Amino acid sequence: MIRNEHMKVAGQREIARNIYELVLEGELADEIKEPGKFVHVRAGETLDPLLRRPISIADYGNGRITLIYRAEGYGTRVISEKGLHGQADVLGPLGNGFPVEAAAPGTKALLVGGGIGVPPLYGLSRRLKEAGVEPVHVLGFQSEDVVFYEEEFIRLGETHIATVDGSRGAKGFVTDVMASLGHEFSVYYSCGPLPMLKAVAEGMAGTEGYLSFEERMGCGIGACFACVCRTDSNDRGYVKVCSDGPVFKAGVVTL
Amino acid sequence: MIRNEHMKVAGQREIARNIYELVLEGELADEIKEPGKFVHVRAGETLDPLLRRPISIADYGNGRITLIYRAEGYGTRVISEKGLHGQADVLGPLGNGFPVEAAAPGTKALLVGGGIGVPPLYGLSRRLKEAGVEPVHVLGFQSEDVVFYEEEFIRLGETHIATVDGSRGAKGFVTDVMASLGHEFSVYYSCGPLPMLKAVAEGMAGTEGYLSFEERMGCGIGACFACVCRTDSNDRGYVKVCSDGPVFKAGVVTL
Amino acid sequence: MNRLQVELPGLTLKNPIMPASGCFGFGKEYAQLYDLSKLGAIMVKATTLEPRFGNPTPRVAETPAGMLNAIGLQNPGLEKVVTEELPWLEQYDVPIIANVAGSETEDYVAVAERISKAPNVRALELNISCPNVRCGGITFGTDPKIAGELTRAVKAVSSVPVYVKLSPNVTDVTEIARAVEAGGADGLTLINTLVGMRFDPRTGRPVIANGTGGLSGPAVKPVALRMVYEVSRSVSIPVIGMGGISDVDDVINFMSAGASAVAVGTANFVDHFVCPNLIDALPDRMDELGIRNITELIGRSHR
Amino acid sequence: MNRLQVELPGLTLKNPIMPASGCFGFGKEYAQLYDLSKLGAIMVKATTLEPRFGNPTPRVAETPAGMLNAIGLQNPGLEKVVTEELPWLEQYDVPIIANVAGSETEDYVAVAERISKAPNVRALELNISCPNVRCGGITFGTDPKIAGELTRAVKAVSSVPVYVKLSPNVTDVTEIARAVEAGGADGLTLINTLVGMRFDPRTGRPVIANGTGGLSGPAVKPVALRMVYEVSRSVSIPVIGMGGISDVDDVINFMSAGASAVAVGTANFVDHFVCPNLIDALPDRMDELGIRNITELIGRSHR
Ligand SMILES: Cc1cc2nc3c(=O)[nH]c(=O)nc-3n(C[C@H](O)[C@H](O)[C@H](O)COP(=O)(O)OP(=O)(O)OC[C@H]3O[C@@H](n4cnc5c(N)ncnc54)[C@H](O)[C@@H]3O)c2cc1C
Ligand SMILES: Cc1cc2nc3c(=O)[nH]c(=O)nc-3n(C[C@H](O)[C@H](O)[C@H](O)COP(=O)(O)OP(=O)(O)OC[C@H]3O[C@@H](n4cnc5c(N)ncnc54)[C@H](O)[C@@H]3O)c2cc1C
Ligand SMILES: Cc1cc2nc3c(=O)[nH]c(=O)nc-3n(C[C@H](O)[C@H](O)[C@H](O)COP(=O)(O)O)c2cc1C
Ligand SMILES: Cc1cc2nc3c(=O)[nH]c(=O)nc-3n(C[C@H](O)[C@H](O)[C@H](O)COP(=O)(O)O)c2cc1C
Ligand code: FES
Ligand code: FES
Repeated sequence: MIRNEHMKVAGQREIARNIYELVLEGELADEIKEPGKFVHVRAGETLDPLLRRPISIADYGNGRITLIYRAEGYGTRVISEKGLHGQADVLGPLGNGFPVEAAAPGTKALLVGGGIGVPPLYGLSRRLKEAGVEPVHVLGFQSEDVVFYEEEFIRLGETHIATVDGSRGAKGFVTDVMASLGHEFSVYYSCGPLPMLKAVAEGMAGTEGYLSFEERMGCGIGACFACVCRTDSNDRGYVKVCSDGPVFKAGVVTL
Repeated sequence: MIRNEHMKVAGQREIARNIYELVLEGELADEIKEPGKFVHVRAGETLDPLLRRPISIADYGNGRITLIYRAEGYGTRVISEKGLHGQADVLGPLGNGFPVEAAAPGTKALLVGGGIGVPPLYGLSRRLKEAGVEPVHVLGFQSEDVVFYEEEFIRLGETHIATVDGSRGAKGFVTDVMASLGHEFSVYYSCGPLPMLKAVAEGMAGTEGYLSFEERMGCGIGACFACVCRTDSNDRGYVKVCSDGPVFKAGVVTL
Repeated sequence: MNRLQVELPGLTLKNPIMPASGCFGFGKEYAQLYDLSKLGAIMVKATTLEPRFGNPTPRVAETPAGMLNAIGLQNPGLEKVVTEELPWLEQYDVPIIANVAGSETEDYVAVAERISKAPNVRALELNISCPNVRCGGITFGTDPKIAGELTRAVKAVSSVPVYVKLSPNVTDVTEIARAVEAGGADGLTLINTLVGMRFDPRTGRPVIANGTGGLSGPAVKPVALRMVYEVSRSVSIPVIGMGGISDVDDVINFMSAGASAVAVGTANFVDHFVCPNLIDALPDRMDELGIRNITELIGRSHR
Repeated sequence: MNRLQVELPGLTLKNPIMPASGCFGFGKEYAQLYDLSKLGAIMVKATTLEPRFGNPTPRVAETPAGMLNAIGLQNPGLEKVVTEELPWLEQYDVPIIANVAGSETEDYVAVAERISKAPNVRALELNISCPNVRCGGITFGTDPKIAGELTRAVKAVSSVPVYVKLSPNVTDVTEIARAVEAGGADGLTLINTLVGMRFDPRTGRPVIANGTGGLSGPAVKPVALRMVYEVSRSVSIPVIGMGGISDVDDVINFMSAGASAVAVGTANFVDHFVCPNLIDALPDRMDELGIRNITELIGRSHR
C-alpha cells in the first residue's frame, strides 16, 4: 500500500561530498517488499520548493528505510540543510523494483551502478545474497570524494570501483571494468545515468538484465504522464517510469 | 547605520499563547540609539514566504536585541517554527523611534499599548526610567492567555492591564483604564491597532503625544511607497511609516 | 442538508472540490490512495479523437512555487476512454467532467458527441486553452469568435452541459468568456496554465523539451483569482475556479471571488491527499468564518 | 576589458544589472546601504507631469513566491524630479533610465521632453504597462496601434534613446513589441507586472485596497523568461529583461533567453543588497560556465 507518512528522522550524515545518508523510521518501511522502489520526498513545508523529489530506497528493514541522495540542486539542498526537522514528509513505496528471483541461487549476478544510481543496488545486493545469489558490484563515480558505501558493498561481495579521473579504483567508466571481469553472470542489474545504462546494456547483450531509469516527475504515481519513455515492446508505445518502472527489463525501454 | 546581518539566535521562548520572545545577538544591536525602531526579518530562506516581516525592537543593549512577536500568519509561523536555525536574517535598525527626551525628568509619562503594540513600549519605558521619568503603563490585550511582560512592566512602574473579556485586569479597553487614572502626564506614547491609537489620541487631546503606526510594507526603507499615510501637516501630503515613522507626533498622521 | 452541496448545470456536487484535468489521469492511480466517491466530481484527462503520445521529455520543470508542464495531451484516445477508462470509473459515486480536446472543430465535435453519452459523464469541459499543443488548441482559446463558434458546434451535439475552459494568456479574458457564453456554454472553467519557460544555465537551453510549458501551482493563484473575479462579474453562467489552490482558504477565496466550485491541479502532486483533506477541512473553517452553507460564499466579494 | 560591460543605445553599462523602476525610488534610500556607482544603471520611479499621491493602502500583499502591488504611480511630479531627485543622483557615476508615465499622450510627451534633457538621464523607459492606474496606462500597453503612436510621439521629442516597457497582460506580446519597434523604439524592457488579486478569507474582500494589483517576484519568472525569449526573437532592437530575478543564474538565464541586460525589482525588498551581490557573483559563475564576456550569453538559446 502507498502511504503518505511523516517519517521520523532516525539519523542523517554526510557520507561523501554532498552525499547524504538519511535513515527514516515509520510504517511505510513495512510496506516494502522489493529492492529498487522509490519514495517521493517533500523538500520543506512551504510552497517553494514545491515538487517532491524521487529518491530510491537504498535499504529497508526493521521499520526503517535508508535513502542516499546527492544534495546538489535546490530541493535536495533544502532537504539536507533544514527540510528535515525530526521528520520527513514521504510518499511511498512507489514503482516496481528489481526482481531478485530473476537470479537463480548459486549463480553470479552483476550489479552496475553509476553515481547516485548506486544506492538502490545496495538493497538489491543484500536481498540477492540472502537468496543465495553471489553479487558482483561495479560502481562508477566521478572522483574519490564522492565515492560512498564501498565498504558496505565489499562486505556483500566482489566490488570494483571506477572513477572518471582515476582518483580511486580503476580510471575510466564502469564499462571498462566490466570488460575485464572474467565471470559468467545469470543476470545483470543496473542503475545510473542514461548513457551508462545504454553502454551496460550493449556490453551485456545476450544476458537477462534489469535497468532502473530516471525521469523528471510530477505525481510519481502514474497520473500525470510526465515521466514517459518510448518503448516498442508494448501496445501503448510507452511506459511510465514512476508506476511501470523505474526498473524495466532490458530491451523494454527504447534507449 | 542600517545593517543586513545574520544575527545569532541567543534564545527563543513562547511567553504567551502564540507570542514569542526572540533574543538575537549581533553588531546590529549596537546601532540602536532609540526605542521604538524596528527590524525587517526574513522568514525562512526559500522564496516562499518571500517578503520580510517588520517587527519592533522590544529591547536592546549589550550586543543583543529582543523581539516579541505573534506567530499567527504564515510568515511569522515559519519564523517561530523553523525559520530560525541558530540565525536570523535581519535588516535594521529601521525607522524613527520614540523621543525619550520629550518627557522631562521628574514628570510622569503615559505608555499605552495594545496587543503586539506593547513590545516597543518596554524598551521605551526602560529608557524613560533611566532618564528619570516615571512611566505609567496601560496595556490592553484580548484575553489572559495572550498577556505578556506584565511582571517586566511592573518592575519599571505603575502598570494597568485591561483585557477585552476581563479574564485579566480590568475588563474593557485601554481607554476605559486611562479615564480612571488620576495622574498628570507630561507626554504620552502609544502603539497598537489604529482604532486604539485614535481613541488614545482623542482621550489625551491637549497633551503632547507620540504614536507608532503599522502599515503593510515592501522595502521597509522608504523606497517603494507601500506604507504611506495621509497627513495634512507637511507639504508632501503624506508620510512613509517605514522611514518617516513608525513613530509620529500625534496630529501628524490623519487618523 | 449537506452544507457543502453545490448545484451546477448537469452536476450535483457533494462538495465543491474536484481534481483538475490532467493532474488526476482517469482516477485509477489516486483510487489506490482514497475513495474517489468522496470527491465533488472528477475532471479527467483531456481526451482526443486518436490516441496521442504527447511531447518529448523532460515534460515538467519546477519553478518558484509552481511548475511548468508540456505533457502534450498524451491520452489513450476516445475509443479507449469510453470503453475502458470511463466504465472503470462507474464503480464510484462521482460525476465525471470529460475534458475534450482536438486540433480541428470536427475533432472536438466527434469526441464531444460520443463521450457525452457515457453514463457517468455529467458535463464536458471544452479544452480550448491548452498551451502545449501546436495546431489548433491555443488559437481556439484566444480568439473570441472562433471560441464562440466552437462552443456552438459542440453544444449542438453534446448530451450533457458544456463548460468551456479558458486560457489566461489573453489580453481580456472577459471578452472570450462572453463570446462562449453567447455560443451557448453552460459554464466556464478557469484558468488553464500560463505559458512560461525555464532555462538551464549551463547549456543556455530551455529545460522543457518542448521549449515552453504551462505554468501552474500557487505561483499563478493571484492571476487565477483575478480572472475568476473578472469573469464571474461579466457573465451569468457559473464558473469553476482553479489555479494554485492548495489550502482551505484558497477554496474560500476562489468562491468569494466568484467561483461556484473549484478544481485542484498541481497540489495533487505535492499532497496526494489534498482533495479529501480540503473536503474534510471545509466545515470547520466555515464554522470559524460563520458560513452555514458553502453557497453563501459564491461571489460574495461582488456584493 | 571589462567582462561585464554591455553597450546599449544611449547606455554604456559597467555591468548588466540595474534596479527596476518603482522598487528603488530615486536611489536615496539604497544609497544608505551601498555605493550606487556600482550599478550598471538605475531605473528610477515612474515620473508623471503632476505629483501623484497614488492609491489607498494596503498597497502591497504577499503571494506565493511573489507579491502584489498597487502603489498607483505615487511620485513627486516632473518638476521636483528634474530639480531635486535627478540632480542629487549626479553625484554617482551611474546612468539613469527615467521611467515616464502618464494618462494622455500629451503627458508622456511633456515629461519625456523635459526629463530627457537631464544630464544623467541616458535613456527613457516609457511605462505603457502599469496595471495600477485607471486612466490610460494599461490600454497604451495592450493596443499595438496606440503603443506604436505613443512611441513615435515620444521619440520625436526625446533627447535620449527611448525604451518601451511592455505589459505581460496581452495575448501576443510580440505584436506590441513589433509595433513599438516600428514606432521607433530604441529598445524594449519587459515584463511589467501581471494583474492579480488576493482575498481575505474572513471578509471575502480583496486585500489590496485598489482591488487588483500587479504581480511581481519569482512567481512570474517563467512568464517573463518566455516573453523575453519570444520578443527578442521577433524584434531587432535590444531587450532589457526583468521579472522575478533574484540570483545569478536568473541573470544568466534571462540573457540566454535574449536579454542584453536585466533589471531587478522585488528582490530588492528581500535582499536589500541583491544588486551589488549579483554584480559580485557574476564573474565567478561565468568562469564556472566557461563564459568570457557576458555579451556571449545574449540570446544564446536562439542559436
Ligand atoms: C526513480 C528515481 C530514483 C532516484 N533515486 C535517487 C537516489 O537514490 N539518490 C539520488 O541522489 N538521486 C536519485 N534520483 C535523482 C533525484 O530525484 C534528483 O537528483 C533530484 O530530484 C534533484 O532534485 P534537486 O532538488 O537536487 O534539483 P532541482 O534542480 O531543484 O530539481 C528541479 C526539479 O527537477 C527534478 N529533477 C532534477 N534532476 C532530476 C533527476 N536526475 N531525476 C529526476 N528528477 C530530477 C526534481 O525532482 C525537481 O522536480 C532518483 C530519480 C528517480 C526518478
Ligand atoms: C513598524 C512595525 C512594527 C511591528 N512590530 C511588531 C511587533 O513588535 N510584534 C508583532 O508581533 N508584530 C509587529 N508588527 C506587525 C507584524 O509586522 C505583522 O504581524 C506581521 O508582518 C504579520 O506577518 P505574518 O507572516 O504573521 O502574516 P501574513 O498574513 O503571512 O502576512 C502577509 C503580509 O502582510 C504583512 N502584514 C500582515 N499583517 C501586518 C501588520 N499588522 N502590519 C504590517 N504588515 C502586516 C506581512 O508583513 C506580510 O508582508 C509590526 C508592524 C510594523 C509595521
Ligand atoms: C501536468 C499537468 C497536466 C495538465 N493537463 C491538462 C489537460 O489535459 N487538460 C486541461 O484542460 N488542463 C490540463 N492542465 C491544467 C490544469 O487542469 C489546471 O487548469 C492548471 O494546472 C491550473 O491549476 P493548478 O494550479 O491547480 O494546477 C494540466 C496541468 C498540469 C500541471
Ligand atoms: C512596488 C513596485 C512598484 C513598481 N513601480 C513601477 C513603476 O513605477 N514603473 C514601472 O514601470 N514599473 C514598476 N514596477 C514594476 C517593476 O519595475 C518590474 O517590472 C516588475 O516588478 C517585475 O520585476 P520583479 O519581479 O523583479 O519585481 C513596480 C514593481 C513593484 C514591485
Ligand atoms: S510522474 Fe506522473 S506519471 Fe510518472
Ligand atoms: S515599505 Fe517601502 S516605502 Fe515604506
